[in-house]
Amino acid sequence: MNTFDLNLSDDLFTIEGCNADEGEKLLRPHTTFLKDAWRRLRNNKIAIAAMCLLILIALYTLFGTMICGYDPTKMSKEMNQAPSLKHWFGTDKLGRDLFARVSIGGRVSMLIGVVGALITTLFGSIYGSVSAFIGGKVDAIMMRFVEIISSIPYLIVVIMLSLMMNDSGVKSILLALCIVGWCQTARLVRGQVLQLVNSDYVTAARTLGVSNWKIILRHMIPNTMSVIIVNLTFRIPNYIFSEAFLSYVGLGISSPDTSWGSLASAGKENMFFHPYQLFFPALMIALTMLSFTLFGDGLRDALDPKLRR
Amino acid sequence: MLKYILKRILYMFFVLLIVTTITFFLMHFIPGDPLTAMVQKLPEQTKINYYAKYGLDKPVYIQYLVFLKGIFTQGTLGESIRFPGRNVMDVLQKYSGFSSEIGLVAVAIGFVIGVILGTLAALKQNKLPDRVLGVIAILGISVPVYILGTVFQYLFTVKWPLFPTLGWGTPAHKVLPILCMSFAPLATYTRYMRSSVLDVINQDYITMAEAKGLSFSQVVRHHVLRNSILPSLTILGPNVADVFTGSFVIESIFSIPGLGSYYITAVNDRDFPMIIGCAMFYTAIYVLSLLVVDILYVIIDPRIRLAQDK
Amino acid sequence: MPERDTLVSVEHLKQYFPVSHGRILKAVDDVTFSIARGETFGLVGESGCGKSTTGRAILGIHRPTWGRVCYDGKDISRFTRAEKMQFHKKAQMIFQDPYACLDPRMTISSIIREGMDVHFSYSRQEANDKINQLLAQVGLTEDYASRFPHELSGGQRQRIGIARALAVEPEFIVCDEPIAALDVSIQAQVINLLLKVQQERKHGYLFISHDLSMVRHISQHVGVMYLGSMVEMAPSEEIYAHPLHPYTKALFSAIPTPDPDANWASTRIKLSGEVPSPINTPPGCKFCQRCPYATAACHESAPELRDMGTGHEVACHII
Amino acid sequence: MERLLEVKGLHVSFHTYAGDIKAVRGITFGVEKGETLALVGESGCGKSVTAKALMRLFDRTSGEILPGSEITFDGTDVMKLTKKELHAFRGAQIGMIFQDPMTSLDPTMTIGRQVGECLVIHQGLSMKEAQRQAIELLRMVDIPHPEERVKSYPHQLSGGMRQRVVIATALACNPKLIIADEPTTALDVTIQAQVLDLLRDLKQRLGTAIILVTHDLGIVADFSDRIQVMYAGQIVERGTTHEIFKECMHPYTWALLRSIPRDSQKGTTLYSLNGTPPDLLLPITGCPFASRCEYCMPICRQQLPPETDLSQTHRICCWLQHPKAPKVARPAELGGGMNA
Repeated sequence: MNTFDLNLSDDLFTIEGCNADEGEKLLRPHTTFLKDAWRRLRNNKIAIAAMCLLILIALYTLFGTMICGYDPTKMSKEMNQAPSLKHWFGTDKLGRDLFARVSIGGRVSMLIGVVGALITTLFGSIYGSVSAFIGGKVDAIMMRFVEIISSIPYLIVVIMLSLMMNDSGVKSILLALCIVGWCQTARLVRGQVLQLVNSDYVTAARTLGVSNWKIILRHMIPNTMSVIIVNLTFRIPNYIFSEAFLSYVGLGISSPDTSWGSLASAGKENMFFHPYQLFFPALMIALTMLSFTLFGDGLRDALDPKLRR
Repeated sequence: MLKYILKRILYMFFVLLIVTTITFFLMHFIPGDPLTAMVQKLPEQTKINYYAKYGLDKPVYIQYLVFLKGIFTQGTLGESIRFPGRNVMDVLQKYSGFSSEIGLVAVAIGFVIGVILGTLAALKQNKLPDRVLGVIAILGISVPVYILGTVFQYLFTVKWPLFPTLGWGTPAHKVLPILCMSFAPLATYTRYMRSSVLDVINQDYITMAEAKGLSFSQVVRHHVLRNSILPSLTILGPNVADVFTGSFVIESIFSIPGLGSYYITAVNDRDFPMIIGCAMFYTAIYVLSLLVVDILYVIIDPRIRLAQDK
Repeated sequence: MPERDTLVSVEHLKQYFPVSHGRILKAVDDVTFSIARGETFGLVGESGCGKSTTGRAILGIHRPTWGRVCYDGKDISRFTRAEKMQFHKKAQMIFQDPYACLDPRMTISSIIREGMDVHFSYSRQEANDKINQLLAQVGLTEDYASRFPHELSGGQRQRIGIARALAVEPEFIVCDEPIAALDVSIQAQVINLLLKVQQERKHGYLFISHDLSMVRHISQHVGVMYLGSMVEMAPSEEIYAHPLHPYTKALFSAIPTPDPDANWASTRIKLSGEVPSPINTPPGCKFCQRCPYATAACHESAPELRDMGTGHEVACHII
Repeated sequence: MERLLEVKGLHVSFHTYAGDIKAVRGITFGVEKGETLALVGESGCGKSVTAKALMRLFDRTSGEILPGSEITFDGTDVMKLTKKELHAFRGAQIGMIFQDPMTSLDPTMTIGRQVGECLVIHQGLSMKEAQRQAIELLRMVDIPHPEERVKSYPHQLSGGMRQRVVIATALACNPKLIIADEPTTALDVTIQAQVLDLLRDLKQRLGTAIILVTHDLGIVADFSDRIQVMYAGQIVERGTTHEIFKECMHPYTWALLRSIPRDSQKGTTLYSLNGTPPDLLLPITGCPFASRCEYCMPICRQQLPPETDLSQTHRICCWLQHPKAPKVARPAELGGGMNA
């Protein structure tokens, strides 16, 4: 069925051939890796909302006292007042303004969360990459050690350690949390580094004669960075939770410092009569953990090279 | 298979020993000791006799040897200093039953429901149920268990008196505490199960099963569930520890005579034998659950089972 | 073969890997061969025969369990630091998987520069010119320099891998299955590029592949490996014209010929059974269970490589 | 011969956030009973998508068979099957073999149960009875001592063995058509030859039609009766095996055949088709191969060439067949000769 349209003009049929690089022209727009990840993070609405919430909470903890003008430690006669225009979050049993107290409490909790996560992630990453990079017996021993430590219930040890410090200041709580918290990160980073050590582009760098240090700086760190950052965002809420738990059990921050956990535990006593004393610190803890988890999810999807189209 | 289990049990005792050693030595570095809280006023001489009675005056490692001898010979963990005459082992036996009951039931409920909800969320990906379950899961992780406890207590015992506020005994007492404690594991498993089901469902053998003519529910039952449950099993062990730490607080909120509240009071009173006893109990439960998870893993995944026999 | 100017010589190379329960995986089991300067040596065999492990042992990526590798007559494991640096400049490698051989987080130009910065001290401008020249040589335009690997196709990435190796002006390149992961038309592009570059720079190749027709096209000398041992070695025309070892015959007859009239199925030598596991291999010739001509001798002692005259070596008792 | 499968105007596109990837752009073909049809083309040409579309395996993926596509198999209209009918159809009427034997078997299930599963669902056998039949199936695909193999797990078998198990699974319910999606690409040369022999032998014995999807022209040469060459989602040339190998007229088919090294070309530069296949995200005007074709004419870039017949079975989509187009000789190494 040669159904050709015969009245096509002749010049349409002069062979031109094709130039080689026309086929080679790059079709996709040029994006660097970070720009690509940021673009994907940006159009993930939930992650951006979580990030804004986080920034809001951070601002609140830093400037909360200035906004409401109350001194968090100044006692006053207006004890146990419900939230009102005067005291937005109400007052506690000593008449101190709760809005200010939750704000400075937030500072402590966020500090412990962020610093704790940073220290353990840093130490865990170094431990994991060293163990993977050396390999062989050393790697087996280091991993055996991690296995034993991580088979001890995490909070039992934290309770023991915080008892040992006994002055239950921010520093001692942090130390207690960090001594045990790095095992999970170490295992994660070790797996990632092991994959890299055997990858082709690291072997290629070795055959090119690139020194070990340069390989670590140029290849290892950038490629494990995304795993470390995502893990970091999931560790922070974990620490805030642990600190709050310790304070709730009476081992955490003791006065004059305060944290969301100790505020919540103070609010627990007369929870039936003044529920707001417990509600606001609990709300802050939940919101912070919520936003960190959501932001962590968004970050993981954005940085995951597999999802890149 | 048996050889593998024996090896794991030996490993379990090894870990238990290490924990008790660490706890024991940690205890003795804590400034202050049980007597300061209690006996400021007593004359000097009674203090010395008191120390001698509990062997606290001897150097630490000797106390440790005495302690070990106590465990292996008479199977006692020494006497509680805070409440003289009360043997740690009796306390453990009597009260650990309650703690482990609500703890393990909470984990079981959390795991089973979490697996089901996670699979549902994955199969209805990005549709309404997936979104709703996603929110519940996030809330489950974010809201700390003790806050949940107080809120539930307020709602379901004071506002709508469905359950008794405090105490223990009737099954009705158990509902609220178990509900609170199972909410966090439920959330964790929903998220884990959802991501592992999403991985498994894109595998070639699932497309192969569909090409064989299996209906979607058959594909899920025969192939998806078994393969996607494996990763969730691995976090069952550590999750048990998290749930039990939650029980400390829940027991104090609902005043359940479990080991948790005992443990907290012992810690505050620096009651060494009691603290060590409780710590050992919780570590035993935790390491036992790790063992159970390993055995389940070997049963479900033939690759590991056969690797052991070879 | 003294008359050939040997560049790389592998002597009794053994590469054993411990496997669980104390058993040993004999990936490479007593392999000896040599590659002349500027020559392409084809190494063929099915998966699991140890050809990739041999290639990596030559570059010193693994430390051999036994035997040695000599480059320019000197044992590479006894190189001094300076000699090691020189070796890293002279001997390079091209990889099989185009999606894993380039660092996803580095731009194309920094990938190519990495080798140059180690061995040469070019100024920024000199380096950029060199990079553009290399890109042109592998058939890519200059605007690829600022791109990332994930923006390129498989064939383009493989060409960047080649440019990276050429950047340090090597004498010898190990190509580990460079075309296995590519489409037919793209394979031809990469092979033509390798041939063109070889004519220009006169460097040698160890071309590892299971694609027998492509190996025939590119190599002057071919070695056939089975389960870690070299079973036959000869100049390329000689071995393809009349293979001697039963396994080589079966292997060559299994190549599907793209010609419907050749009724390939009937003339093929049908091999029964499967490749046995390389873990604690039985004594004697490794091919004896599947060899149609196996005799008692084959089951007892492993045959040595014997020269049949015209440089055609075979490891078989019955030939 | 009696027509088994009829496909008319098949369009399949994948909805991604970056837009719609039009993987298959309107193809029409048919398969006779007991015939072997080969779909040949490079990666991304839509041959696997076509194979999966025949069984509507896109429910869970982002793929969609656009309305207007017609697939009729042995009288039943596949597009109109309800979910339940579709499940009864798959596996019983059409069996499928996948590319990578390492991942197409469930790692936690014994071989016997996986092979027998099909029998349990379609023929209502008890699992015990199905396992017994599975042993016969495994023997049919030359697996040594099948009685033990039935109880073993996939990770205990080699690649070749596993592919035989996959073939046994596909043949379990004695389907009329087997779709083999690159069945031997992941296998070594000698194992590949064994598996092809097995498929050829089963084809004769059971009389099942086979659709072989592959990129390797060598395999297709003496295995298939008819060949269809695909490029960018369309069939550019189709004909009997002899016509495609000896009398092909489409420049892309020439390029594929010339890329295979022949003994005579030792050491010379191989013919290589430069450029990369078009991005299926973007709409394609004119002939998709225009950007890489040596004989490209202005008309090729403007309009899609209609399909013309070179013989009863040999058809081609190329403007070179237009009476006004210059006569182009087939490349020397393919045996020269002018177009009809």
